Formats: sequence, C-alpha cells, structure tokens
Amino acid sequence: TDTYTPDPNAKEGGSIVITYKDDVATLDPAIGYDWQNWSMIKSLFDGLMDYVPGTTDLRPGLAESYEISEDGLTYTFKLRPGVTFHNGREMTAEDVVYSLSRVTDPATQSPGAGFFGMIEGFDAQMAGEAESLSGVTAVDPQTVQIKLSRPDATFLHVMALNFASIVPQEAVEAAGDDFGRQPVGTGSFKLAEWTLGQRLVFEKNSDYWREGVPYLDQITFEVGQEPVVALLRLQNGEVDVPGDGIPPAKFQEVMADPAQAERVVQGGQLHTGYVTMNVTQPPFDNVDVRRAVNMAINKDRITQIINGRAVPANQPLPPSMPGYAENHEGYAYDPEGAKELLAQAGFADGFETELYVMNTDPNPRIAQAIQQDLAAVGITASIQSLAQANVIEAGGAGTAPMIWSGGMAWIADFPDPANFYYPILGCAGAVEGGWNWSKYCNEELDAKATEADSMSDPAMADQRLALWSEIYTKVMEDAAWAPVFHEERYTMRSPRMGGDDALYVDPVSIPVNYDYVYVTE
Amino acid sequence: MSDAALPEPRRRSALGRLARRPLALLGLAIISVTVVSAIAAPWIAPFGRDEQLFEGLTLEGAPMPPGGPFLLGTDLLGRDLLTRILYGARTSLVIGVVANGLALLIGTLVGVTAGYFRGWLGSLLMRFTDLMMAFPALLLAICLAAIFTPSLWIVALVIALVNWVQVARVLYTETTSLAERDFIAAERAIGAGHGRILWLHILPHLVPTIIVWGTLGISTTVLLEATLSFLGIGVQPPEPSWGNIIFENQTYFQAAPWLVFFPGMAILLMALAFNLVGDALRDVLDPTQRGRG
Amino acid sequence: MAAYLARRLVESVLILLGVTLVTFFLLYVLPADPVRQIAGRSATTETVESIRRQLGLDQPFWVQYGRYLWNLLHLDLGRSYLQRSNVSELIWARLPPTLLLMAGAIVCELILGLTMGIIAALRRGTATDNGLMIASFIGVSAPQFVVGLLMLYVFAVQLRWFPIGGYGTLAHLVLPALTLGILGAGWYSRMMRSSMVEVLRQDFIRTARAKGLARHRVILRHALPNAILPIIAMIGIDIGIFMGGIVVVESVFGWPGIGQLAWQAIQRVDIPIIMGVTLVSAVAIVLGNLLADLVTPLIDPRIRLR
Amino acid sequence: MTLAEAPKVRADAAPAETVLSVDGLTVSVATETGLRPLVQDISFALKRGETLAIAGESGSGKSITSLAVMGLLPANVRATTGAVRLAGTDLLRLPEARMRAIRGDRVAMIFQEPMTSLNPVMTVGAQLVEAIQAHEPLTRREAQARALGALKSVRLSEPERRLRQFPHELSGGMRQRVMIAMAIALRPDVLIADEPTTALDVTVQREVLDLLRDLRREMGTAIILITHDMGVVAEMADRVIVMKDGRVVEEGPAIRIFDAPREAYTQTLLAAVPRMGERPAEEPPPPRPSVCVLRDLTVHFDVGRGLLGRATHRVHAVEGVSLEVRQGETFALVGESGCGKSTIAKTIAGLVPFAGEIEIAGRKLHSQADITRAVRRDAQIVFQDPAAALDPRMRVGDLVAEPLVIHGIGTPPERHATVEALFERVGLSRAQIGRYPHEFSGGQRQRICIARALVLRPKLIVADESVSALDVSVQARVLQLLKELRDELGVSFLFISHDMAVVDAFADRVAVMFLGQIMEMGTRAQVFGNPHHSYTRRLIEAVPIPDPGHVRPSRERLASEVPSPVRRRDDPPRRLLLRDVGGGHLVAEAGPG
Ligand SMILES: Nc1ncnc2c1ncn2[C@@H]1O[C@H](COP(=O)(O)OP(=O)(O)OP(=O)(O)O)[C@@H](O)[C@H]1O
Ligand SMILES: Nc1ncnc2c1ncn2[C@@H]1O[C@H](COP(=O)(O)OP(=O)(O)OP(=O)(O)O)[C@@H](O)[C@H]1O
Ligand SMILES: [Mg+2]
Ligand SMILES: [Mg+2]
Repeated sequence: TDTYTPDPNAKEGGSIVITYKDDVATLDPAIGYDWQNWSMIKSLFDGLMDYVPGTTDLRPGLAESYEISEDGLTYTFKLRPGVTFHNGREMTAEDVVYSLSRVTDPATQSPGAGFFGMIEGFDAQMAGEAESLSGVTAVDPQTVQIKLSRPDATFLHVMALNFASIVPQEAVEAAGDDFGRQPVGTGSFKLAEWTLGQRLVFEKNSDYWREGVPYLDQITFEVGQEPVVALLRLQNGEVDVPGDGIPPAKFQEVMADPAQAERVVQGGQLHTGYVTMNVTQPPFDNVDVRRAVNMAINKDRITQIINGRAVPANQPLPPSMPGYAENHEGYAYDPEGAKELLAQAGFADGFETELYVMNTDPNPRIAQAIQQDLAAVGITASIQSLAQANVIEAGGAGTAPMIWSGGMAWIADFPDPANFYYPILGCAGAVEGGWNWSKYCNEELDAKATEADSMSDPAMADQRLALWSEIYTKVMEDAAWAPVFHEERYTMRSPRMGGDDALYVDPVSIPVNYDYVYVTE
Repeated sequence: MSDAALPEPRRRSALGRLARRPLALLGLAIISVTVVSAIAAPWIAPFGRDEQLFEGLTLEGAPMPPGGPFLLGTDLLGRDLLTRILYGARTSLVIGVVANGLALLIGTLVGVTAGYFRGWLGSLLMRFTDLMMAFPALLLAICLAAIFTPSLWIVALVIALVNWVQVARVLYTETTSLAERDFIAAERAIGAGHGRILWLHILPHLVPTIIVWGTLGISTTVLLEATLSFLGIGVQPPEPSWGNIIFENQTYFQAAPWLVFFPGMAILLMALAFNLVGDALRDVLDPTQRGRG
Repeated sequence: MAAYLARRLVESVLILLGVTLVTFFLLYVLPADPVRQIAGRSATTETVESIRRQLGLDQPFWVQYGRYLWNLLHLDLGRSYLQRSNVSELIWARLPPTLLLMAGAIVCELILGLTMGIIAALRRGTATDNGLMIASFIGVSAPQFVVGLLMLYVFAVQLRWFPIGGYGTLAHLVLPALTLGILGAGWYSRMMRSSMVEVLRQDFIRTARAKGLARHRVILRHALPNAILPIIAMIGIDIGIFMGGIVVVESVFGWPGIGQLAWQAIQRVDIPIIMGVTLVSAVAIVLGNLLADLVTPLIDPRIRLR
Repeated sequence: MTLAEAPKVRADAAPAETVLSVDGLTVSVATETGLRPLVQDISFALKRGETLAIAGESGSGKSITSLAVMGLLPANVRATTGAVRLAGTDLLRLPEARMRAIRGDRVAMIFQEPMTSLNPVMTVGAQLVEAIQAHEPLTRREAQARALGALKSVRLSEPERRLRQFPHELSGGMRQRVMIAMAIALRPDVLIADEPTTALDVTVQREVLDLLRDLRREMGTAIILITHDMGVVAEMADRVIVMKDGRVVEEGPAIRIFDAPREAYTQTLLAAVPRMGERPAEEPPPPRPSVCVLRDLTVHFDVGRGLLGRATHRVHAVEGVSLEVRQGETFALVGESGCGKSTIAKTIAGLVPFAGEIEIAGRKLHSQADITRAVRRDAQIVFQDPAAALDPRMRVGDLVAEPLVIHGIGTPPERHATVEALFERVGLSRAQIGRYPHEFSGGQRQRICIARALVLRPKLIVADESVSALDVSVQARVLQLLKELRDELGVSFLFISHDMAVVDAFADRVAVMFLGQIMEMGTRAQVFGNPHHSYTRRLIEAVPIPDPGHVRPSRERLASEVPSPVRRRDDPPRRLLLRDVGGGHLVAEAGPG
C-alpha cells in the first residue's frame, strides 16, 4: 500500500547534472554493488518491492500486491498489469522467474546472490545441480509464486534490492556480456548515452508505470570529477548535485556561508564506523581487552575531526535502523577504566598491535586519532594504511588484529537489523576470506538470529526487533567491535533544485532519489 | 699560452674553494639547518611529534592558522605543523638523500658499466633498463610496496628501484661517447685496468650530470614518497614526511593553505640548497672551469 | 632502415613480453584477492570458489600467464573483473584523451622548458639566469595536485579564462597540459641550459656570426637544433615519467583518460585492467623511445641508425 | 693552368689602394685584477689584391687580432684602443647591427678548424645560401645558383651534390673549401684566413693554397693569411708581420724577411723551419736487433648493418703491412689522412683487434689479447692530439706517474722523484706538476705526453703525429728532445707524420703508406733522394718550400679525393707486391691511386 503523496509544487521537465569521482562500473542490476551505481540502477530498473521515497518503508513495486502463506514460506505476488520494458515489451511473470534465477546463477557472478539464500532451490543452483531457482514459479502471466526453504522476515526487503530487479531475457541475451552497458529495465529513466569515462545521460521513460513521475527529462552524470572540483563547479552553477558529497576541505567554507549552508540537507544514514578486533588471537581473545579498547576511544573527538558529520556510536546498529536499542549505553569514554581493565587482563604495561585502515581521507586521520587514544591507555598500535583491496584481504585472512572499517564500512543494503549481522558478525562470515573481520562467532547468537528471522509474520515484527536488539546488546557485551560513529549525510544541491529534503537524504537512494526531485526553473 | 713557466697559482682545497662562494655557503647553511633540525627535532620541536592537541582544532574541527602557540599553524588532527615539519625532515632527508642517492648509484653503475663494456653485458644491461623504463614506475612501486611491509627503508628502496632507470640511460649515452675519447685509449695504452679507467677517468667526467640529476631528483623523490604515502604504501602515519603532509592536506589548499605552503617551501628550499651546493661542487671539481666565475 | 626497424620491433616485442611477465607476476603475488571483491560481502565460500574457477584464478601461475599471452595474441585483453567490460574497449575509449593530454604536455614543457633554458643560457650568470633556475626548481618541486587545483582555482574559477575541468575543446586542454608540463619544463630548462651553453661555445656558432647572420637566426637556426639533440632522447624517457603524473592531473581536471582508469583498477586490484594499462603504457614508452631514436638522425645527420 | 709565374704576378700587381688599415690596436681581456692586454699596439695596412701573412708562434695573438677585425671577440675580451678602418669606416665603433652587415659581406673569415667550423646539422647548401641571403635580397633559387657558383670556384668536385650533403660527409679538405666558398661567395674586400691549412694533408694544403692565390688574382681580394708555417708564408705572402707575445716584432716584404731577417726572433723562427733535403746523407748504422716487427699486419673494421645485424662493408684500414723497427732507430710512416697510420699505432698499443703478427722485444703476438700489460711496458704510444690524450680532470703530475702506479713500480716518493726528473728532462718545471692539462700550451702538453710515454722506459715509442699540431719553434724543440732521448736512452721510434719535411729531418728509415698498404719503404736517403713510386713523388712535391724565391714547377691540379678504404665485404682490395730496387729499397708495383 502506497501512502506517498507526490509533491504538489513539483514541475515537470528540465535536466540536472550530477558528478562522480569514479567511473560507473556497470548498470547491470545483478552486478552493480557500489553506492554510486546503486541509485542509478534503482532508476533504470524496478523490483517487485520498493520503498516509499525518503523513507525506509516498504511499498509494492512491480508487484501490485502480495500474499504470505501461514507458514511464512510461500509468497504470492500479483504483478502490475501493463508495465513495459524500455524495449516496449510487456513484463510478465516469466521475466520475474528469469531475473531471479539469473542473479543466483553462478555464471552471472553476482555479488548479491547470497541474499537469495532463503529461496528454495538456491543451494541446488549454487552447487550447479539446477539450472534455475526451483522455488520461483510463474503461476500465470500476472502471478509469481516464491517458495522459501525457511521463513525469513527480511525476504520482502530482499525483493526490493537492486539484485532482484526484473530484466527482460531477450535484451540480456542480445547484449551478451555487456548488459551492464546496455541496460533495459522498467525504470523511470532509460539510458540514452554512455561515453566511457566521461558521462552517462539518463532520459525520462515517458511510459513509466507510476503516474506523474519522474519529473526530470534528463539526468547527466559526469564521472571522473574530483570532489573538490565538483564543488567548485557547483558554486559556479555548472553542477546540481555533487554525487560524492561535500569534500571535507570545503565543508567548513560551505557551512559558514548561509546562502550555501541553506542548500545543504542533512540526514541520517544506515552506516556504522567501527573497529574490529580479531577475537581468535591474543590479546583480543580476552574480552576485557576488547572492552578496554571500547572505553579508550574518544568518539566525540573523532566526530570533531570529521567536522561533526557523524554521531558517536555505542552499538552496531545506526539510530535510524529498526531495532536500534535506544537505552543501550555501550561503553563510555573512560581511559582510566580502560587501563584498569587492561591491568586486570594482565596487560598493565599495555601491548603492541596493528591497526589496519584504508588509505583514503579521512580514514588514516581517524586511525591516527584512535591510535592516540589507544596509546593513552598503553596500547601501541602501529597503523597499516593500505589500499582497500589489501585491507579486505588482511581482514578476510584474519591477519589484521584491528581494522578501522571506514571506507569499506557497512552501509546497509536494506533497512533491517538482520542486514548488519550475518556476514560481518555471524559465524558465516568468520571463515577464511569472510567479511567478519573480528572472526567473532557466537553459535548461540546465530541461533537467536535464525529464530528472529523466522518470525516473518508482520504481527510479530516488534517481537522480532526486540530479539535483534538483544543480539546486538550481547555482541556489545562481548565487545567484538568498538563502534565509533554513525556517519550523517550532507547533500548539497544547486539553488534551482526542488523537492522535499527527505529526497536528498533518501536512505536507499544516494545521493538523491532521482524519480521525485525536480528543477524549479 | 707560451711555454714559459707561469707563476704557480695558489691552490686551495676543494672545500676551501667551495667556502668562497656565497651561494654555495647559503646552500650548505640550509642543508645544515635541515640536518640539525632533523636530528634535534625532539629537543627543539615545541610539541610532541604525534600529539593531537585539544587547542589545535576549532570546535568545528578546523585546523588553526599560523600564530599564537602554533608558529606555522596546526594540521587536521590538531598537531603542531612546525613540529611535524621538523620531524618530517628526517623522513624527507632519508628519501631525498638515501633513496635518491641509491637511485643515482644504481643508475650510475648500470649506465657506466653498459656504456663502457658494451658487448653482451652492455646489451643485457640496457635491455633490462629499457624493460624497467617501459614499466610504469608507479605501478612497480605500488606492487613492491604492497608485497613488502611498508617502512621508511622499504620505501626508500622502492623509490631507488624505480628511479635509477633514467639516470642509467643518460649516463649510458655519456659513457659511450666518453669511452671513445682519446684519453681513454691513452689510458688503455699504458696498461690501465678497467677498474682504474672507470673510477679515475670516466666517473669524474660524469660528475656534472650526476649532480644535475641528483639535485633535480631530490624533490622528485620526496614527492614520489608522498604519492606512495597517499596510496597508503609510503611511510605509515603518523610518521610525518614533508611530502605526505602536503598530500594529506592538498585538497585544503584553500581552506588551510599553510598546510601545503610550508612543507612545500621546505622541499623547495632543500632542493634549491642541494642544487646550489651541487652547482658549486661541479665547478670546483672541474679544473677546466677554474677561475671562471 | 628496414633492417633497423625489424630489429627494433623484435626488441620491442621482447621488452613488452618482459613487462607483461613481470606485471603478471607481481599481481600474482600481490596480497589481495580480486575474487572476494567480485563475489561481494554476502557470498558463500562456494560462490567464491566457483567464481575463482570460472576466472581460472585457481590455476598455477604459468597456466594463467600462458592463457593471458594466448588471448593477447588474439588481441584479447580480457574482461575487467569489476567493470565487467572488455578491457580493450575501456582502454580504447580513454586512449585518445590521454594521448592528447600527453601531446599537449610535451608541447607545453618543450615550449616552456626550451625557452627558459635558452634564455638562461644566453643570460648566463645574470639575475635572469638565477631567477629562471629557481623557477625551474619550483616546477620540479611543486606537487602536481596542488598546482592543478591552484591553476583551476585561479584561471578557471576566478578569472574564468578556461572551463573548470572537463574534456572537449582546446580550452579544456590548456590547464591540464600546463600542469603536467610544468614538471618536465623544469627538467628541460635545466638540460637545455647546459646543452645550450655547450653549443654556444662551438666553432660553428662563430662561423655563423662571421657570416653576418642576425642574432636570432644564429640562435634558432644554428644553436637550437644542435642543443636540442640530447633533449630528444629525454622525451622518450619522459613518457614513462608522465604515466605517474597523468593519474593526478586527469583526476584533478576530470580528464577522461587512462590515468583515472588505471587508478581505479589499482585500488580495486582489477588485474585485467592493470595488465591492459601496463601494456598500453609500455607500448607508448617503447614507441616514444623508438620515435626519439628515429627523429634524432633527422636532426643530426651524423647519427646513423644502428 | 699553371701558376709558375706566381711570384712575378705578385710583384707587378702591387696596387696602391688601401682597403683595410689597423692602427694601434690593443685588445685586452677582463680579469679579476683588471684589464690585461692580449695584443698591443698592432698596426698594419692592407692593399687591394695583397696578401699579408701574420706569422708567429702559438698564442702570440694572431687569432685575437683577426677576431678584433671581425668584431667577434669573445665576451670577456675587447678592443681597448686603436682603430680598424675599412674604407675609412672605423669598425670598432660601429654598432652591432651595422657591423653585422659588413661581416661576411665585405670582410670574411676562414677559421682555424675546418672540422668544427661548419654546423653539423645543416647541409652545405643551406649554410651557403643563408650567408648569401643575409646580405643580398636574393630569392632562394638565385642564392642557390650563387652558392653553386661559389662551390665551383673553389673547384669542389660534384658541386651540385655537395650542396645537399652534410659537413660530416666531406673530408677535411673539402670542408675547408666549403668554408672558403662561403667566405668568397659575396666577394668580400678582405678575406682573413686563420691557419687555413694547418689541419690538412700536404696534398690538400697545396690545393687550398693554389685556390687562395687564384682568388686573389681573379677577384682582387685582399687576404690576411695567418699561419705559423713559414713554407706557406714564403709561397703566399707579399708582406709578412711576425708577432710575438701580442706585439709585432717585425714587418716587411716577404722576400726581405726571408732573405734578411732583422730581428733575432725572426731569425730563430726561420732557423727552426725544417726544410726538405737539408739533412746530409749519413752512413747507414750497423744492423741492430729489431724492437718491433710487423708481419702481414691486417686490420679491418666492419661497418654498416645488414638485415641480421651483419656488417655489409669493411674498412681495410691496414692491409698486410710488414715492417721492422730496429733498436735506437726512427722509423717514419708517412701518408695522407686516412691511409691507416694511426690504426697501426693503435694496434701496437693493443687498442684494436688485428690479424697477422706483431713482435715486440722478442715477444710474438697474434691477437689483441696477447698485448698484455708487460708488452705495453715495452711499447708506448704518444697520441696524435695531446689535448685529447690527457684526462682533463687529472693533474699532469699524476698523469705522468700513472704508468708507474699501474705497473706497480716504486714507492710514492720514488715515483714523485722520477716524475720530477722527467719533467725537467722534457723541459718543464717541477712547479708545474700540480697543474691541469688545460693550463698548458700545445707544445707543453705534447711534452707531458712524451714524459708519460717515457716514464716506463719503453723500448719503442710510437709517436703519432706528435709534432704536427705544433708551431715551428716548438716543433723544433720537441723534435730536438726526441732526438736526444733516442740517442741517450736508445729508444726506438715509430714516427708517424704527414709532414715530409719533418720526416726528412728526423727519420732513419721511411715507409710511405696509401690505402692501408705500403707503397715504398727504405732509408731516408733512398725514399726522399730517389723516390720510385709516383705517389711518393706527389707527396714530396706538395711540400711548401720556405723560400719566396722558389719557383714551383707546373703541375696538374687534382680535384679528385683520396679513394676510400671502405669496400663491400665480398670485394677485398688487391694486395700489392713490394719489389726491392736495391739496398733494401722496396717499391710497390703500380697499384691504386
Ligand atoms: N677568451 C680569452 N680569454 C682570455 N685569454 C684569451 C682568450 N682568448 C685568447 N686568449 C689569450 O690570448 C692570447 C692570444 O691568443 P690567440 O688565439 O690570438 O693566439 P694565436 O696566435 O692565434 O695562437 P694559435 O697559433 O695557437 O692559434 C693567448 O695567450 C690566449 O691564451
Ligand atoms: N673504429 C673504426 N671503425 C671504422 N673505421 C675506422 C675506425 N678507425 C679508423 N677507421 C678508418 O680506417 C681508416 C684509417 O684510419 P687512420 O686513423 O688509421 O688514418 P690515419 O692515416 O691515421 O689518418 P690521419 O692522418 O687523418 O690521422 C680511415 O678510413 C678511418 O676512417
Ligand atoms: Mg689562432
Ligand atoms: Mg691519424
């Protein structure tokens, strides 16, 4: 049920320019998985489910409605009639079957395949025993039925992921390996031009199935733009939204000028920056040491260093995430207490360790602040500032005692507490090469998590969230991480851009929700 | 000049002649100050090297401009810039002098050997040089630095390993033409061995070129170290170097220009100082230049 | 000539082979796993292994390298792991801007460097000479990122003489080419100065003056071509040095060239792209050197190609 | 065409009109201690069609004087007093722009070094055309035609082709002719020729001198001829100025100067001039053991590159040369440039791979590798160009001591003593031991080279053109030194020279070489007294005679160049057989050239 009311002041037409530093890797919804192409793909494609603009509330997308069976194992989606792909063909249930099977096909090499693990037949397909997902079937051209192998409360969110976008088989096959360069979807925009390394132009899909949107005729993404330069261009009136945000070097200048500050929209983000500690190796196998680290870090000062563009964290979940434990206190900044704890743990003289960090600003700076805090309680941490790939490698291999997650940190794929658990705190991720860099594996919590996620009945939502809160509280008790802050989003727009502020800090569409913003002139 | 004996001009030691050039003295002074401040940094620096001072940042987290207790201002973590620059001299001197020197050494060794011996050894060395030249230096540096754990000395080694190539090329050309000169043939005719010819009769003639490349190389290597730091494979934070101070803060050239200006000046001054001394040294070491300004 | 070219070609191929081998090996031992990045955070171990098998990354080094060469022989540079496109296509799209930028930079550094060097040589020992020397040192010592941003700020934002970054017209080229060329200009001016001082001492300069030629003619027609000879070899070397600067300059000015592609690829260990870019830049360097060697005898007839 | 009546023409055509006059010219160099004069109070006048020779030893200020006339003095040197008048205008006071118009047009100059005075990267034609266009508003085509004419008038073979060639493609003589063509293309009033033939072979020198004489006669050009070769002075000059230490010592008509020199300096200068046939024939010395024997020595250089990197051509630098140098003897090798003399010297020094056999002090050597340090101790070489053969960055004392160090002879103080003694022996002062080569004059440097060769007390010294670059007085002193050393120490000399007069004065036995082969070989008396081979005769005839009264017999003028020793690999030259015409006087059968 869609409760969203469109902006009555919205004007149709016009075009905007967005800049990005990095080139767009791909627009294939099964593959694109960086925050830059995430929102682009969102505008080109639709999935069965969608979010209310500017919120984390689910709403139906290509599915007009859905039904969940009693046992929570069967979902039946009724498709919206008359939806056409950009190539003019009407979308049917067969397309849904094809699209979901495509993502989970190992040959697709989709980084999102793992999200679909709850669907029946997933394991068989992964193992190469089946060509497609047996759990997804087309009942009739307008109806799709999806069977799960276990109840999963996050399933509808998964159906809203880009990975679950519906693609036309004939276009995918025609493009061969290059579907990511010639995307065809049902989305509000279609790709008009792509000059490698320079720009992408999106054009309004006038046949879009949602009434009245999008407002913009055209969006131009200019890539390869240094953030500082992008901001200079914005100030010069050449750019409408700097996709990489306001660079730290310009932040103060912008905020000090009321005319510019007025055009900055601030909002929360489903993000947590944390320090992992490898619990399998001394000294971090000692919970007191990990707690001491939590107490030693002065989160307020670190927040100050990044110009206050974050809120200090005391638990893994960000405040805007359902399940956030409001009254959890975490570990207060207490160097003296930390020292005592260390002494108790037998490290009265401290110890030496390494802190890995990704090498892009401001991460090495944050790591240095953490380093100084640790030094104050006697822990000598030498910094290993490396390229992203090298840090990930060290984290996966478990050779890094401590890692500052910045730059690689978890931004939730979907607004559900479960999304923060399995790969980065659960046992599944604690394997060699996994993303659980603390290698923290608590079987008991894993069981609890499974239990929580089996509560797929909407009526049990509150109960489920409570269970998740409990899980994260326990994680904090074990101090597998030292959460440091939750980044806030600051999006700047040109004076001519209109639309609700929420659209500029849309939690699932970064930097802006392209479908609903408009230009005023 | 007639055959009549000229009165013997008074001869001074090379150092003595160097001392008579005001510009060279200026250069020497700058180098000495740099070296002394690098060594004495713990005593003369107003603050601790990595000390992130509470007063060093505004409430909004902005660095402090020069003035007050912070002579050259503070950096983005609230550390005193003067202190960082004083300590940074250590790294930058090692890079500029050791890494650059090592690059010169390898380049000279390869270029001179190849140029003097020619033959299969020369071909082999030059083909290897061509190979190294065709290899993107930055990529090589990145790979090497990623394979070894970064430390100042590894970084110095990596820089030396990518920077010797041009020197080798240039010296190769020069050596080949030098080896053709009559006086080298004359040396061989009196029975001088290769070692003697290379060391006493070829190398001294290459000194001017080596000095030019050496002095120009100082700033290039210091900046290359910074690029590597920026890639996360240079010296690791919080150890300062002039280059990485600039690189960390380069986007702030408008908001906090002092963070770029002062370390930049330090690099420039050091490079200039070495150049002044190098120029003077070159003239002093070249007897044919004697007495000409 | 044909024999010379044939020999150089064989040599070049060997060099390129060496470059690919070394790069491939370095990337092979590099502690970073591309499959992890392809597979994503939520991937299971099986998925990871399946991808590794599909990409052939589970094979031993020589098999992988052999296959790379085999594909190379068919002009196939492979597919990018993360961009999921043909590497040749990616590189091909970005090559023209980079070549343009390099050409612009070479022109800038030659014009700036040579003029500065010539003036310094002619005014040897004067304040002008010293001033130019300091200027050349600033050129060599200034970090390119800062120079680029500064130029952008002054000439594009404040004075509005040039566009703020981007690619397209000649006006777009000026600032990036200048930024990239400043470093080389510093080097060239030093080299040119000493070369020029040397040439001005030669007998034939005196002959030219004895003919009653105008000063500018003596300098430009007689001294310059002789003095420029050692510089030409430098231009070949230069292309290699450019590769580093291009990454920085392209990113400051939003120039859609190879540098940005290489930078991203290195950050993400996208091996096929790194290999492709390395190969292309090695080809450029080898060609640059060959060109320098071919041009030299055109200017100096004494030099024979051997 | 004959020039038999040359001296008479000179006497008849003495015209009255003065084109250039120099009055009280003083040129000084700016030093740290103020102005130091290089030449002082020079005065002379030059009439139309007259040849004025300026003679004097090296460093006496000849070049500086002529550069002052051209307004081309080095930056730190300037004319302080006096005047240089060209048809009444004082050139010293002319602004640079107007001087430029005169330079090349009305006063032209030919420089000392033909090898380096042309721009190596411009074609001969371009350099000529440019000189013409600088002064006359001609189109390119017209200027080219004029340039061609100039080349023709200097009798350069194939002038059209020469226009398109680069200087390095021409021989030294050809280059000097191009320089002359450049100078006369605009028919200057005054032509200054600074040592125009010093660097050239006798035969080429002959041609250049003939050419200058024709010019003067045909165009009425006044010539200032700077030279230290009194033979050249005698042949060319109407009047002579003798300079010493920056001052004019004596001035007068050529005939008077040669017949009755007034100043003592002029007299010594003339006395030092070696003359052909002056030395009386001596008794041949008793046969002594040989020090150096070459048997069928052959040296090839491969050049050019074929497809597989193989050489296509071969320089037959030395082609089957056999000769023998006996103890205490001076054996001279003469021949034109490029005939392989230096190559033989270098081969003996072990610098070049060879075929055949070299025997030095009883050791038979068959390859370059056989020439070990021990062999080198017995055979030393003095190189052609003393300036180039000394490492400019070493002190001369160290250079002379170096052979001792290398061969491990003596302790440092002993070596020092040896070097000091040698310095005195070759006529240098002990005090100069600590100086650098560039601080010496050419003659002094040659002595240093000799000292260096002597320090090991070798049995054989190969002296490659050791006196060619020196002026007569210095040359005489160096030759005297060599003679003394030979007589005192019993050293043998392989003396290489293209100067027949010097060889005649110094050598015991002589071999004449051409294209890598020996044409004639025998005692000095046999070869010079009774030359059998036409080539030998041609060389002897070309030598200038230091006597203005001498009448040169008429002779066919050669425009051809020396044939090249470069041949295709599959086309070796024919070996000439030597025939004994009596008393060990060997002569080659009629061969090439
Ligand atoms: N640029 C200069 N600076 C100082 N002294 C100079 C300079 N050029 C020449 N001299 C000196 O002037 C004197 C005369 O030199 P000049 O070249 O006229 O001699 P020269 O008679 O032509 O000798 P040569 O026969 O060797 O050519 C020499 O002592 C020389 O050292
Ligand atoms: N390294 C070499 N490579 C090729 N050709 C050479 C080489 N050295 C000498 N030649 C050639 O060998 C021939 C003999 O040279 P050489 O130097 O022995 O002549 P020369 O009689 O000493 O002449 P000059 O009187 O000019 O010194 C010349 O044609 C020369 O060009
Ligand atoms: Mg002279
Ligand atoms: Mg010779």
